[in-house]
Amino acid sequence: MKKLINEPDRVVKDALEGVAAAHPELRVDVENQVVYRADSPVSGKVALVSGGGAGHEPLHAGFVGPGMLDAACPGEVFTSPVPDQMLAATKAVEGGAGVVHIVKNYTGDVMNFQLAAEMAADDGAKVESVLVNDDVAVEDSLYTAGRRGTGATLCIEKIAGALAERGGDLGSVASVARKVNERSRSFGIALTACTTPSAGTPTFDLPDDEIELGIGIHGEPGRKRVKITSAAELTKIAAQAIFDDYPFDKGDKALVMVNGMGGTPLIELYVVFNEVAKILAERGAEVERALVGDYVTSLDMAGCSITLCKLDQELTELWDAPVKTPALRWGS
Amino acid sequence: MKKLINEPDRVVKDALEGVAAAHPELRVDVENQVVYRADSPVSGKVALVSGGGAGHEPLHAGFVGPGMLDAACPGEVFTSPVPDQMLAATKAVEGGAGVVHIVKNYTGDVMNFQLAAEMAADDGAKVESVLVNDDVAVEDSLYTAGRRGTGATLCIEKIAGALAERGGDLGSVASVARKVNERSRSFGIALTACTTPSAGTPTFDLPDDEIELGIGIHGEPGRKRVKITSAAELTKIAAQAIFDDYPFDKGDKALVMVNGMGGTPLIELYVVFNEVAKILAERGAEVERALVGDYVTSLDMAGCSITLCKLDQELTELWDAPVKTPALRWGS
Amino acid sequence: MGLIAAARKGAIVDAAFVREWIAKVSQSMQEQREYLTQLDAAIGDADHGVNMNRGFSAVMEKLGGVESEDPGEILTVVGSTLISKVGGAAGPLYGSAFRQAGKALGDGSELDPSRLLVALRAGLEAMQKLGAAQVGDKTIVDAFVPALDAWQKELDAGGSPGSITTRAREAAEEGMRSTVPLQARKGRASYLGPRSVGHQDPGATSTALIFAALERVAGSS
Amino acid sequence: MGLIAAARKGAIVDAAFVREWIAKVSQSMQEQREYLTQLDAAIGDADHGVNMNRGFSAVMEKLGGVESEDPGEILTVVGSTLISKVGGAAGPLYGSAFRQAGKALGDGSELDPSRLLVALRAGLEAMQKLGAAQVGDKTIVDAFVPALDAWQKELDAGGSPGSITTRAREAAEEGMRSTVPLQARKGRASYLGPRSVGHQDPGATSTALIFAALERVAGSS
Ligand SMILES: Nc1ncnc2c1ncn2[C@@H]1O[C@H](COP(=O)(O)OP(=O)(O)O)[C@@H](O)[C@H]1O
Ligand SMILES: Nc1ncnc2c1ncn2[C@@H]1O[C@H](COP(=O)(O)OP(=O)(O)O)[C@@H](O)[C@H]1O
Ligand SMILES: [Mg+2]
Ligand SMILES: [Mg+2]
Ligand SMILES: [Mg+2]
Ligand SMILES: [Mg+2]
Repeated sequence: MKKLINEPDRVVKDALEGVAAAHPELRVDVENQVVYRADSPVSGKVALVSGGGAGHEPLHAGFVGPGMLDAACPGEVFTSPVPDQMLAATKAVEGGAGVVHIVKNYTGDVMNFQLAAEMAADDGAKVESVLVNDDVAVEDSLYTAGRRGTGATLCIEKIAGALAERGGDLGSVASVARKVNERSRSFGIALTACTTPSAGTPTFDLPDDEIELGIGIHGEPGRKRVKITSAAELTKIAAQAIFDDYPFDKGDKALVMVNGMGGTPLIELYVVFNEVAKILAERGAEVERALVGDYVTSLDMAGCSITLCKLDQELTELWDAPVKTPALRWGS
Repeated sequence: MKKLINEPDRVVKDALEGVAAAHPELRVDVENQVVYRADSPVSGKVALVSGGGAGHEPLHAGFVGPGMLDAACPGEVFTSPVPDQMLAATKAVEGGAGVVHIVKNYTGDVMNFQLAAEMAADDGAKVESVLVNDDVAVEDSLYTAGRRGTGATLCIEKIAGALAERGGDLGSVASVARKVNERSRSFGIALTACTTPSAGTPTFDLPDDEIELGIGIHGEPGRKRVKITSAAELTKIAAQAIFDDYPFDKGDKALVMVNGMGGTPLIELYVVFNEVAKILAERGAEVERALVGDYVTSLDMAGCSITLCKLDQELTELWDAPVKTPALRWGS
Repeated sequence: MGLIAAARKGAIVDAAFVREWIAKVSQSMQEQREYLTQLDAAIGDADHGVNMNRGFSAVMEKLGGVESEDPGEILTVVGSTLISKVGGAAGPLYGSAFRQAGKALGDGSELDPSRLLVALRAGLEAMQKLGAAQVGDKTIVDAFVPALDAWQKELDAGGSPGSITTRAREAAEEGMRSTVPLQARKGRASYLGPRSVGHQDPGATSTALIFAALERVAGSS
Repeated sequence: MGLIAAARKGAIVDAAFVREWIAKVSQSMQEQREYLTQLDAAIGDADHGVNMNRGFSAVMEKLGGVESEDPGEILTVVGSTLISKVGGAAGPLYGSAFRQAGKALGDGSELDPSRLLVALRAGLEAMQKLGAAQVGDKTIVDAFVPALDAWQKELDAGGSPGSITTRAREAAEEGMRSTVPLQARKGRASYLGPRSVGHQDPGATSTALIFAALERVAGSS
């Protein structure tokens, strides 16, 4: 394993110190692993708290700031944070209008956020939890833990964050978040596994000519292993998996996110974006907004995920609203 | 080789089509491989044109837009563009105030830009060429092609672009660009080689426990091969190489850029940033501005480069000025 | 003092016993860190060993500063420390189990195998309430449930504390092995669908280690 | 019609000859694409073969649409096409060389080895003016210069066009091999410093291929 780190057990804290040094507009509690926007709590504003295992950077800490999250709680690499973190964050950002927890649907995240929400409620905080589960690679059934939360997390944090910044109340912020989740679908492809600092070896073996379809963001293998083929073919497979569950047709306006898993160069992501745009055009749907880059990653995994969110006027306006975070910034 | 592409020979054009589909605020001439800001030529404004081999994305196309470049000319992967591209770009963006060519110091780039500048001059265009050569890993001497242009390119394009946007004339835009170059130094480290689509195999072999110090951005090996060590040690080596040539001491204000080469996850870049911040603090220098992420890349190479630019009030103001490009955006 | 010895003077489990048990668990989580992580790499995200080891190291540190002579209080501290330090799925699950077990013990410095069983049942219940897993879902539960059933059976048969914990450990290991052919329905492994078949569940494995540690304490004297 | 045949009726090099030469160069760049790229991978950026092949394929396409019977005009087209299509260092260097050589030939549909030599010298000069490389810098120049010197020598010795181009090719290959022990002072390879020693220069190698192609045309009839 070759990584730019000191000790595996220090990675998250060292990185958080780096975040603190690079971003004076954030307040970082390195010890408890919570990243706050410096001006929190913002009184009268609904606060957004998210969190999850580290290794998905810039998610979530890179999305803390005006117009998006009030606090992010990174756990150890690929390990959900502990309730103490979310409890501390919830108390610290509570501005009197309540707190929304944005929780990616993983057993660990769900349970740790649940315990935190219970404790916070005991302390009298108003908490609404929003579950993100956009990954169509997992069938949502009795036989799985349900769909995973992946790329849509960014869309939800951005759009709900915008509404909160505009003064939306707890109920409406939570419901616009759920609305984005309902209108978003993702599918991921891995060309390689990734290597966690503590494990030190790739999370799975993948022959030189094979790839994993339907991967998550924790280095877990996907649903199916196939021979590598062209970007056009792979994009067709991903898009079809999305359309089978949630079609985009004539007149539909899509927020298209082609997200790198961490080890894939940007030039390839644009090649994939081009294929997505062609496929949507064939169906008469439009690329209304676009995001191309590494946003919800899986350490050094090579590959990408495609997220399609069906926009309406409300969502488009909130997407376009100003945001000022380390990883997403416009309009300010 | 596993890549998200169609055919190796199509990568650049496919990606450019993706850029066109994702960024309506840009105008893309896919055939001639030139990316323009949609509103160019901006009359009365000094225009900035840069270019170089592809494979360094978001450099340069990702930096086209208000406050930065007017046009970018990507060549084939790791191959300098041809004079025809820069000539076409120069003519198309010329707004009556002259054009600045920002040229990274590589034999190919220099010669192709030179031929283009000569042809443009024959057609009566006022062209000023600015050479970027910030890489301290190369001794600038009779025995080399001179220092390479790497991370400082971004700083130069941002700061000179800001001055041009403010109405600076040809001479002052070119000279602020040269000033940034004189005050910037970079050093790169590779944990792995990269694989070009056309070659299909890594540009060099690197054992599992060794890294390359002083690499460029074209997959060429560095000056020295050593065993991998901690991020703290590696950062010391890189910083020392910079300080030996251009010290940062008490009171100096630095723009610190920790740049990923493409295959290294963001969490590691923040670990490295933390080490740079500590080293500067020890010397009494300050982190005045920070940039952490993949900006001047080398395809899927794992590793990073550190760029330090010594800011003064003029440069800081121009750095903070609004910029609106796909890869760098703030204040608008 | 081991359970056997305790048994002679009325099968008393005391604070020292619980501390010894947890110390042995912590030790074996450290020894099996890589193994558990490798199991998790196959069908999860390669961190279970790291998580368990981080958690129980924190527990040992914490217990060092706890004076209590009350076994129940000690187990409660173990549980809340796991909740606060482990994260992931295993943290809240094991954490709630130990905490609830501790609470169920109530106070009093001594207890016997039957009261300890009642406490562990309460812990299992808390875990299932939180995680909603049933036997056959390829989780911790697949080792935990049979272990307690075997415990009950040997207890009813009048077995010694030593034999009780041996049966429990055997049943836990059998339950652990029984997860190999199963398709996961809970946790990360469930994302793999049929591809989760053929791999042993990491959590069921760590549970077997916990009962093995208990047997070693009970066996010693 | 080959140079030998041409030689018989007064050593005439015509448009057909130049087209044949360039066609053979293009063919060998295609055949040696991987080889040149591998050489460039060792001390450069692994694209020289790709660049040269892309350039000469474009040249062949371009020449297909050029009627001219004027060898000089053809070489000029070759040069400007390379400049427009290759990029990198090799593009402007080879491009300027061929273009200048073409211009130096001036018009007229026929020429002999001595006039061709004068043209190639003009091309070499243009290349050195642009790239400022001297013999020993581990570049194209290390093969180009000795090739023309050998050409001159054999010409003075009254050698036949066939023997002239053979000597030139031999000298180019010798120059190519001579780059192996050199430390690069120009181009990308110079960044490696001492580490560039022990590798054959890709550009010197492609130059040797160009002279080899010339020999094959001159040798045929
Ligand atoms: N709902 C659940 N109920 C009981 N045990 C579970 C449940 N979900 C997961 N587990 C157990 O957790 C183990 C994984 O723990 P760990 O790797 O530490 O957490 P994570 O899966 O979050 O990385 C699995 O092997 C499984 O035994
Ligand atoms: N200044 C120069 N003069 C002559 N030849 C040069 C010079 N610089 C580089 N070269 C030649 O160019 C070759 C590399 O060409 P190529 O790989 O196509 O371009 P690039 O180096 O831009 O990738 C080198 O092997 C060398 O022979
Ligand atoms: Mg985990
Ligand atoms: Mg090149
Ligand atoms: Mg796990
Ligand atoms: Mg090259």
